Amino acid sequence: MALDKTGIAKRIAQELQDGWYVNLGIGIPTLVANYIPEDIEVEFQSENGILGMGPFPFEGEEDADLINAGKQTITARPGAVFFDSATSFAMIRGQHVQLTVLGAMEVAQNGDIANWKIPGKMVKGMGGAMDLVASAENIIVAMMHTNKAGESKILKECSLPLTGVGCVKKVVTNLAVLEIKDGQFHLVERAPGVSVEEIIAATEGDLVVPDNVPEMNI
Amino acid sequence: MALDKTGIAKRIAQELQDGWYVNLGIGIPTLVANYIPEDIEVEFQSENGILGMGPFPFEGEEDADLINAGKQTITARPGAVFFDSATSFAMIRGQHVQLTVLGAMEVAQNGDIANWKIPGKMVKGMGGAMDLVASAENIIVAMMHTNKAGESKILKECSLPLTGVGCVKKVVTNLAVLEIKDGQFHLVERAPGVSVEEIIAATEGDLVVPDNVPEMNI
Amino acid sequence: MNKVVNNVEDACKGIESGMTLMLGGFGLCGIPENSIAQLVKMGVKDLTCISNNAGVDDFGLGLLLQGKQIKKMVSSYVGENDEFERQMLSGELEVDLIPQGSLAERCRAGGAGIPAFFTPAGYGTEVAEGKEVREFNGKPHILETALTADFAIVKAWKGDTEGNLVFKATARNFNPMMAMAGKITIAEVEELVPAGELDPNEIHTPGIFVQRIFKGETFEKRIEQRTVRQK
Amino acid sequence: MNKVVNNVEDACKGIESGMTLMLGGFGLCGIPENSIAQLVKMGVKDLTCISNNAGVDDFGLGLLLQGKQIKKMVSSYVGENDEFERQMLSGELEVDLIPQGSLAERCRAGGAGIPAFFTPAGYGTEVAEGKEVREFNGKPHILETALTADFAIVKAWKGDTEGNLVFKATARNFNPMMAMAGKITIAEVEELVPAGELDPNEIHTPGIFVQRIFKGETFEKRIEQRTVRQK
Repeated sequence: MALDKTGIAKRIAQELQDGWYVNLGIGIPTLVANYIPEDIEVEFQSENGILGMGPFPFEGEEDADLINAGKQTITARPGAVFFDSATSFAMIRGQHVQLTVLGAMEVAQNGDIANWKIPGKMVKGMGGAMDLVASAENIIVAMMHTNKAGESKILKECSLPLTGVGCVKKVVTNLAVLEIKDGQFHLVERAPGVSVEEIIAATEGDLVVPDNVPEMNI
Repeated sequence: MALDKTGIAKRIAQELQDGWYVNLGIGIPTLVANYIPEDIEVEFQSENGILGMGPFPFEGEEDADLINAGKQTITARPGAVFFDSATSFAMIRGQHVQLTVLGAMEVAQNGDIANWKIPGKMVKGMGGAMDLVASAENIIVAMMHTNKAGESKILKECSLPLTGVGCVKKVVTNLAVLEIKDGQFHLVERAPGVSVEEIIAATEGDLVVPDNVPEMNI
Repeated sequence: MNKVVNNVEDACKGIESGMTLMLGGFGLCGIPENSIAQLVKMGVKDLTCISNNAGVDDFGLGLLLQGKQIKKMVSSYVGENDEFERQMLSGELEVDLIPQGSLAERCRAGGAGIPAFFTPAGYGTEVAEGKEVREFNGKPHILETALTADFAIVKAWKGDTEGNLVFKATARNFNPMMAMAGKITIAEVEELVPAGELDPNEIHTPGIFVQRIFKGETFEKRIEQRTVRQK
Repeated sequence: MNKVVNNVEDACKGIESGMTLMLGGFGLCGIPENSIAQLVKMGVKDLTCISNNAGVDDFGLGLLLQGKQIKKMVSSYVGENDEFERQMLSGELEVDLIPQGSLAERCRAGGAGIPAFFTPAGYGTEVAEGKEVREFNGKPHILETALTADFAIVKAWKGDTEGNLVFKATARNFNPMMAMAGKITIAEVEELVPAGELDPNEIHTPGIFVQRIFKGETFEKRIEQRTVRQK
């Protein structure tokens, strides 16, 4: 069965490594923080100016001065630190953050990503996404394999305005884990109960399918 | 009689205006801090990372962690602030400092200044001087009119490696106050008891001398 | 030297229609509420506002948008404001969308006398259109230029009479860089103390970057996305 | 996450001859004394040292110069060190003299992923030789590139187990930018506290920039120009 958003977050959490600083985007990526493997320690950076982000506050303990990049009230862990936006993006652009997880509207087989604009329709802006994808060595895209109309978001070429070029190396969807190399998607894992055929049908981009595609272990 | 170093400092102190942030170089410029007119308030910036520099500490109260750019022990005034070197030069380069006073080996009539290197002989380095002269809107050079060999330091062209080009607008020496405009020195004031002829004799660069040259009022 | 002005009216004196303003804050966090209310009162128009976000419909910069006081927004994300989207799609409002890190660095550059710098952010996207591209370490970068403003308006937690500022938690965000980049910088603070009361090691924005400081009358500090967990 | 190493030996592990090091400090103020002593002990040679100054003959980086461990110095001012001047004039030592503000900004750029930027400092001087010149706002600027190092070694007043650092007074100087620009950054601190003890608003260098931290055994903190006034 295809994963739900929580399942996608759980699978991505398996990618975390001990000692990493991690930036989680808005939406599914935010959920990843709930599933950190117990034997490792990671720190979450939010680009509005905190390192060492903790869980949401208890009711009544919200602080308007303490939010994440999604504008949600948060808490700070012991050892946390606050800083300004220039320092925050110095961390990101200077590659001090080991992993960026973010959502996307489209990903192409050359690693291009589009997630900020639908011309004439949605003009919210790119926020920190362009800095994040242009800078990070290690980007995982978390998204649904297809859009609400059932069309593939895993494409030969992006049709929407790009957020970054050639930067995505791994995609985790509700159906599969895909890697991008040599200008193609490579099917690495499938969601529990999802067949290779279903994934092929939902994928518009060129997909390399090995003989044996293991099921995710969630 | 020609001014001594203290006299030069006193004359330069008259140029200070209320509310200015001022960077004083090593040597004569440092002395300027002792002669601030009583009716104005200025703040001293030292490029190693302090704004609101106070007087030297009393004996026994020196703090190795609190020095000025000349590496002298200093104190901090109430309202002082410490910052890193990048922020310090952001203040300087960003023209937030209203006045820079510094020494020189040579000044030329086009505003060029040389004060950091004698090839093959003195190689101390430019420190912050190049940033200061390239950035400041308002630079006063404090120096002796001639060198130890009696040769003019007020020149048609600098012979030593430059610190900055076309940046000096005012020079205060032991003999005179000079302004630089239109590629010439202009004699503005003479030191008490010093004749216009003495100044002309000690000046190698082109010097415009008005009919009436007032004496400095020190 | 004393930078204190009596009130928000005196603080905002000299702000005129057609000017470029920088306004600190991220979402509604750390925005200069009192000064924004004063700008509404003053009725200045045709403003170019450099601010990471555009507020919400009835708070923050949204208030200036409602009054059609803004000609152009320079922001990274404006998704929380329907009136903004309407004015932008209808062409009433000019919008320059900039990657958040580039926006922060461009403000810092403006304050620091760095006229331009190279960054990888936005390469290959429409943000890079018309901009110089150059490779460093095998990676393409684009040239971005500094931003400055006629007035920068920031909000701090504590400030002293010399204009030294301390920010709280993530309300710091864009405020320090914008304070550097304003020709005149106005700081509204929750707490105004005499010079010497703030630890000189702990000041975030040195007073040299601030020309006017005042204690804000009220801070609503509205929360945009109240999110809690159960005990 | 815990960045604490036991001692200076563990902290300096992996530093090898031929490497590029950044060392914090201005004059003898805020220099990593313990680590410098360890570099002497290790006997690593052919180092490229990026540091605003070169110490004095018998302290600071002067100790590495005495042992001829330095191949190249990248500094802004080296006037307090006779051995330095001797080695430089004799050609034994390569020297790259850089305006102090450009040095600070180049280190910050290295840490911040900005590969190059324009600055007015040094235009028309020998510092500008071979560098691109471009006019902005009617004023010529030169293009300066980022600096990075194999190891950055900094000295802080207080630090916590996660590598967060607080500096004291003017001992801050180059330390924060160099901490950003090291592939591996070593921090020696006077006081090492558990995570959570430092106020998160008051940290100068976030721990993300620091890979190893230890409490220095002794800090002589020599004063270069003791200057006092009479009571």
